[in-house]
Amino acid sequence: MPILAYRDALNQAMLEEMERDDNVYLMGEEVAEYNGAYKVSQGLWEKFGSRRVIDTPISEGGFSGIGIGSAMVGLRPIIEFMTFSFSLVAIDQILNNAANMRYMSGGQFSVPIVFRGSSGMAGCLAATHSHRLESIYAHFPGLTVVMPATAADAKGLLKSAIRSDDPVIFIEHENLYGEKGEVPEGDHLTPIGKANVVRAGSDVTMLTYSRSLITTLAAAEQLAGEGVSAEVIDLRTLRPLDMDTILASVLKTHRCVIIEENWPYCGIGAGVADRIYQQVFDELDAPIRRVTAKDAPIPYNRKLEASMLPTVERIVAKVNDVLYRKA
Amino acid sequence: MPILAYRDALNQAMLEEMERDDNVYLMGEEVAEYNGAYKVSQGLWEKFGSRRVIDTPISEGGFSGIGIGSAMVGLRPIIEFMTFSFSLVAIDQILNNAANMRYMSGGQFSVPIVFRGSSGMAGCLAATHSHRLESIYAHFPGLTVVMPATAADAKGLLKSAIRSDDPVIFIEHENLYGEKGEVPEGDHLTPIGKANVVRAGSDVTMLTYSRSLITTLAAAEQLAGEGVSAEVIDLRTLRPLDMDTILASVLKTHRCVIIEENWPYCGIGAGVADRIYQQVFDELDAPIRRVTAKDAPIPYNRKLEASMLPTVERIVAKVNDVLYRKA
Amino acid sequence: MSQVQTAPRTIVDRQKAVIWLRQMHLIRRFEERAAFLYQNQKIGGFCHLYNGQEACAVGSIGMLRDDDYLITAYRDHGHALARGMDPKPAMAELLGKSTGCSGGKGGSMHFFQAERGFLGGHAIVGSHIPLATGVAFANKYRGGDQVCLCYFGDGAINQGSFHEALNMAGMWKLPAIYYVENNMISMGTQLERSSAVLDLTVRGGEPYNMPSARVDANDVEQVAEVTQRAINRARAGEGPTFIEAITYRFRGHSMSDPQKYRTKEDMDKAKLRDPITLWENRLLQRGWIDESSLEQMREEIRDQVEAAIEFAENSPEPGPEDLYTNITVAPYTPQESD
Amino acid sequence: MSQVQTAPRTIVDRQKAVIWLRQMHLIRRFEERAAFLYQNQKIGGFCHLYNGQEACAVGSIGMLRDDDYLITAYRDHGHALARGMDPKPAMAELLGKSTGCSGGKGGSMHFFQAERGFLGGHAIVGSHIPLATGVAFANKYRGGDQVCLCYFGDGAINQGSFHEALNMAGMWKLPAIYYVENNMISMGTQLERSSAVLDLTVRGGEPYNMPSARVDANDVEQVAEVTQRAINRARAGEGPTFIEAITYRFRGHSMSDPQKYRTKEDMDKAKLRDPITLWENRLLQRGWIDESSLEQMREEIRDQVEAAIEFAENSPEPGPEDLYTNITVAPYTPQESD
Ligand SMILES: Cc1ncc(C[n+]2csc(CCOP(=O)(O)OP(=O)(O)O)c2C)c(N)n1
Ligand SMILES: Cc1ncc(C[n+]2csc(CCOP(=O)(O)OP(=O)(O)O)c2C)c(N)n1
Ligand SMILES: [Mg+2]
Ligand SMILES: [Mg+2]
Repeated sequence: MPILAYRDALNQAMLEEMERDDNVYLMGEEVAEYNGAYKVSQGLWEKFGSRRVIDTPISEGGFSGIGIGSAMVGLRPIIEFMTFSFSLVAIDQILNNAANMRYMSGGQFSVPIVFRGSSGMAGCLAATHSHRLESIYAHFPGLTVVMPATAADAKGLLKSAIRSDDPVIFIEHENLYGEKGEVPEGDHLTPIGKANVVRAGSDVTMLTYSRSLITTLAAAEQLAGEGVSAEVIDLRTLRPLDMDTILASVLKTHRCVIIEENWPYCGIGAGVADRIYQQVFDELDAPIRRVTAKDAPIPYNRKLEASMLPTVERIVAKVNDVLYRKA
Repeated sequence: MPILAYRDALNQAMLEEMERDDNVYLMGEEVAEYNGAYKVSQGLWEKFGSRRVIDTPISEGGFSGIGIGSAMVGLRPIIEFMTFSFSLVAIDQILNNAANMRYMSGGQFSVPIVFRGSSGMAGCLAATHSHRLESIYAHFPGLTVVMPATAADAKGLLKSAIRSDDPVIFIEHENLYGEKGEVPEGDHLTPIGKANVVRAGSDVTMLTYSRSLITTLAAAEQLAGEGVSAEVIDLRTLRPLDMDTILASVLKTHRCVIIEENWPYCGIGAGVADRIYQQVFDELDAPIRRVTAKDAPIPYNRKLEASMLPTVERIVAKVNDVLYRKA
Repeated sequence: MSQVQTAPRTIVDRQKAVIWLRQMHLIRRFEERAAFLYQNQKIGGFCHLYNGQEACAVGSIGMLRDDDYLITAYRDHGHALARGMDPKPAMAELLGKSTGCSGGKGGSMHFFQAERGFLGGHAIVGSHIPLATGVAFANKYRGGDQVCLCYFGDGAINQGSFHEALNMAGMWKLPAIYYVENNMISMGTQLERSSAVLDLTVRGGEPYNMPSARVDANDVEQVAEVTQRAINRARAGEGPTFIEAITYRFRGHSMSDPQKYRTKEDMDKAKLRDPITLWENRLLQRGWIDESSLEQMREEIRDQVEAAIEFAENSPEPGPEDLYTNITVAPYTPQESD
Repeated sequence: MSQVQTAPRTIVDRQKAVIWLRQMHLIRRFEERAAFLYQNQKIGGFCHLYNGQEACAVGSIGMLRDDDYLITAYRDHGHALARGMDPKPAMAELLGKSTGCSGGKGGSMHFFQAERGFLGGHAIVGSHIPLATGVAFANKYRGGDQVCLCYFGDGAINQGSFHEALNMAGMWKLPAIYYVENNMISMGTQLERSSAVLDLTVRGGEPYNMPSARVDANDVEQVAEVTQRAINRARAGEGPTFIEAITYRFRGHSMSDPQKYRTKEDMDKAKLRDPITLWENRLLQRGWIDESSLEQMREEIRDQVEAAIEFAENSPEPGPEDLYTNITVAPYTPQESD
């Protein structure tokens, strides 16, 4: 199988879907002539031209709405946010117009649109440029929220998102763009709403997504060396959540740790933990522990920023905790 | 003690604080000459004039930013959103400029501002006009999130919010504006960050806030008739959460139900439950149950809307559940 | 800004002229009855009447082709009916019935009718202006010559979305027509307290490199004429137009507005230029209609509206299971645990 | 739009003129060294250089009083230094040190200096334009005559926040000066691909009922002159002014920009009008400076910047406990459970 960077896998997904369906177009800041701020759209403008790969002014609210309007009449836009931090100026369009449209119109108008872009703490970008908004979007019925962690899923999930008839929030991670992995050629479609058991194990369930998968796998590896068998699940889709896969694992291990870069309070991990407790509280031998970003705005200083993030050490400590195990 | 409507208690709080401090001003749509869309600012324009009670164009992002800028140089604005649903077009200002400013400036600029207004499902307002955004705002460090349920707290918390040196998200409920209660005169300050044990009990802890307090108390009353002693806690401040009061109650009852109008996934109840589990998992004799809005956009039809809301029946069912009790 | 001051020419034939009068009467009557039902609490939420502004919708939508699009704000009954929506599903929507034009889920502020290219009433001020721009974008993308008409109030000009959308429309020459229905007030705020300038074509035209026009929207024919010019431009690929329609609303902002901000005298004066009366008189003068056919028209409309009410009253409410339908196209799983 | 085309009069005296030259050189040198440190990974994140635009900040801020305010976007080093920020805390901020002007928490895009009324660099495009308007609002509210200078790029005009804020400023006659530093590009997008009109005063002045001016911002004196007029207006209570400053950035958008969107020839041509050289030559012509004092100035600045680097390098990083400081004024409780 070809080895591709996450960035190139995304690019391939867009390229293939745009070749397949003339209704698919890409719009955003610097996506065309500049080939994308992070080069995710490299070559697409050259190939498809200005009709289908469209540079916009810095008007996220405006062009998100343009995307939604065009989707109401049958186009299938991919709207790139240079980073999802900038989606905050467009969030009314996403939450009211994309998420509610089908419901409010009694099913007459659907909004097949993908909002995609990078996100997260990517190295000294400070408070305004490091937002992780997945729990915000996942809160709202009407939206689908997808966060690929690997190059293969980047391609497979983006293709599925573009083919989805519903609005999809597709959140990439700036620090994953360069990560490489095997990516199936051609019509590789990763299903939306399905988590992935990345590493099987029997002692503890580790739930994670996006960049944290890498750190979680490293922690699982270290734990394996210490005789702990950790099952690592990449959630991939945050709304709707794949409760079947999650519960099957928790029923096996009876212990769970959730690892994410999201803030703790009302974050994804809180939402996921609640749903696990609701269903299998009696099966849990320990509270569900979480490794999250620290509850502070994101600082510029590199060391402080690093201290916000999940680390192998923090993850292992929580696993030890749920196993009532001394390190 | 005088009996006042929640609306008038809010009015009194603003009146008193504006009399006390010339830096306090009120700005928003229809707050002045119209006396407020919901009459919360009744009489203030007549009393304080156009310098201090300011009607704006329909530019929530713009006037939120104006408020924040003025607060950076020492004014103490109260910014009214006609409803918090409309704060979505201003949310970048709130999350980036209000919440992050002190941090990003290394403590040089603080933002003493109150964003206030009604919220929630208020009767056939449908999907765009019924947002409940408390869990969204509570997710972000830097903000304080307050939601009064009673007239006394409406006054006491709003006065505290106005005196706070930090940005406060002060969320009222349209259906509470007419609710009456005893309201202390003069300098009545309800502390931010303190929950209120509204009804003491020993069998189960019921956590709630805003309008749901009324339904929860009715459920507690019914349960009392059935021999169940429920402790009802009004959270009042959602960020920072009063964990001391919450944990003291849960350690007594060992059972907990959370009642809210928020959507379930990554909502306030999920955030609160997670924090309880983190601290006292072993003390819980049952999973924490939740009564929330249903996970759907808000429908116009009155009956469908009513079916979204916590009811005595839904609450009692959950209490029975945590008590392993047959109704 | 090119002001339309020429004496109105007859840009419609007799048949269409009468249809327009009928539409205006239908809108007026429909809403008078809706107001009554609102007062009797059969209709809930916010309900914004179009009373007084009928000529805007009728004269402009009257120039559209069947395959064109339109979109508006929450004051949307008039646009829906002018586009030919049957008053039955319209009334049923107000009553929250499953036979409503939005299945009872949208209500007064959120009417939709896909089959007529009616892209909805939208209740967040200004938020639909980018949507209109997107529809125009799609028209151009596909190489068609359909246009998209977009209505909004003078208050909506103050939302950033207006500005962002018009800039892109102007730059990309999209086939959109932006129609500010300037009734000189947003809720209780007079125009001079919401806008730095009073001539709105200064804000909507030149800055976005699009021609603009100002029209007396009590005159349905003037509305039609200026709209036709804009449509021609749009179809020819010459880009968008900004139209300021000067109008007046005869009722409060919404049903719950006591209107303390204006006097009965102002209102009475405005009503002297009621667009329906003006049009009626003109048609009488032209001999295109007479008193008896007028009486008959009014009667038919009364019956039509009563039939709509009856239909709405007798229609079923959505069932509890409808709470979860039409959220997504894909099968929907609520993210809850009950 | 009143274009300033008159031959620049000397609106500054010799002393101030030399200070301005020194400031421009300081900004240039500071950033050249910062670029070097960035390449050596001592500086992280996004770093946007002001190289080529120095006369905008220096000529305009040079006309402010000590008690006035200013605010800008992420390309903020020049404004901070022109306002008199010591290069030491500026450089320390770039290195993320606790002695930095934002305690190491803000970084290049988020410089602040409260004591000089420098309300920050702001990294969400357009988001600080309402803040500036609020500061002007506060000045008026208090009855003072301070003004607030607000800088942003040509790309920022396309954010709704610009439009909303200017409308209120124009309507309420707030003492703000809106300064678009039009370097004809936003990141890689040329002005003609982001704006429906190329004369930005058409978008920023008349629609909001404020006078506007366009100025060649390679000429520090012209900048000063037009700014002075705007300041006078604002202090007199006559309201805001919109200034379009035509400028050019000599470096990429940020440090990571390969600038494929323009040619070396364009750049070389632009550099012929380097604002520092222009000013230097004018001062030489006027006999206000000579080659030897110029050489001395450059040397002093080199030393000053090296001292700043040394200070920054030797300064401590914030400690782990600083993660939770300065989040709120009230004692802060993290909402987590570790
Ligand atoms: C973003 C937003 N802010 C506020 C409101 C509340 N609101 C609804 S209509 C309205 C006035 C709108 O006036 P205008 O645009 O002139 O339209 P008109 O009502 O006159 O038709 C306001 C303030 C809203 N729906 N959305
Ligand atoms: C809302 C938002 N969208 C996008 C960005 C990313 N971004 C940062 S600067 C920039 C270009 C701004 O250009 P301009 O306003 O002309 O200023 P200049 O960089 O030329 O000084 C972009 C797109 C951002 N920071 N904020
Ligand atoms: Mg109006
Ligand atoms: Mg620029």
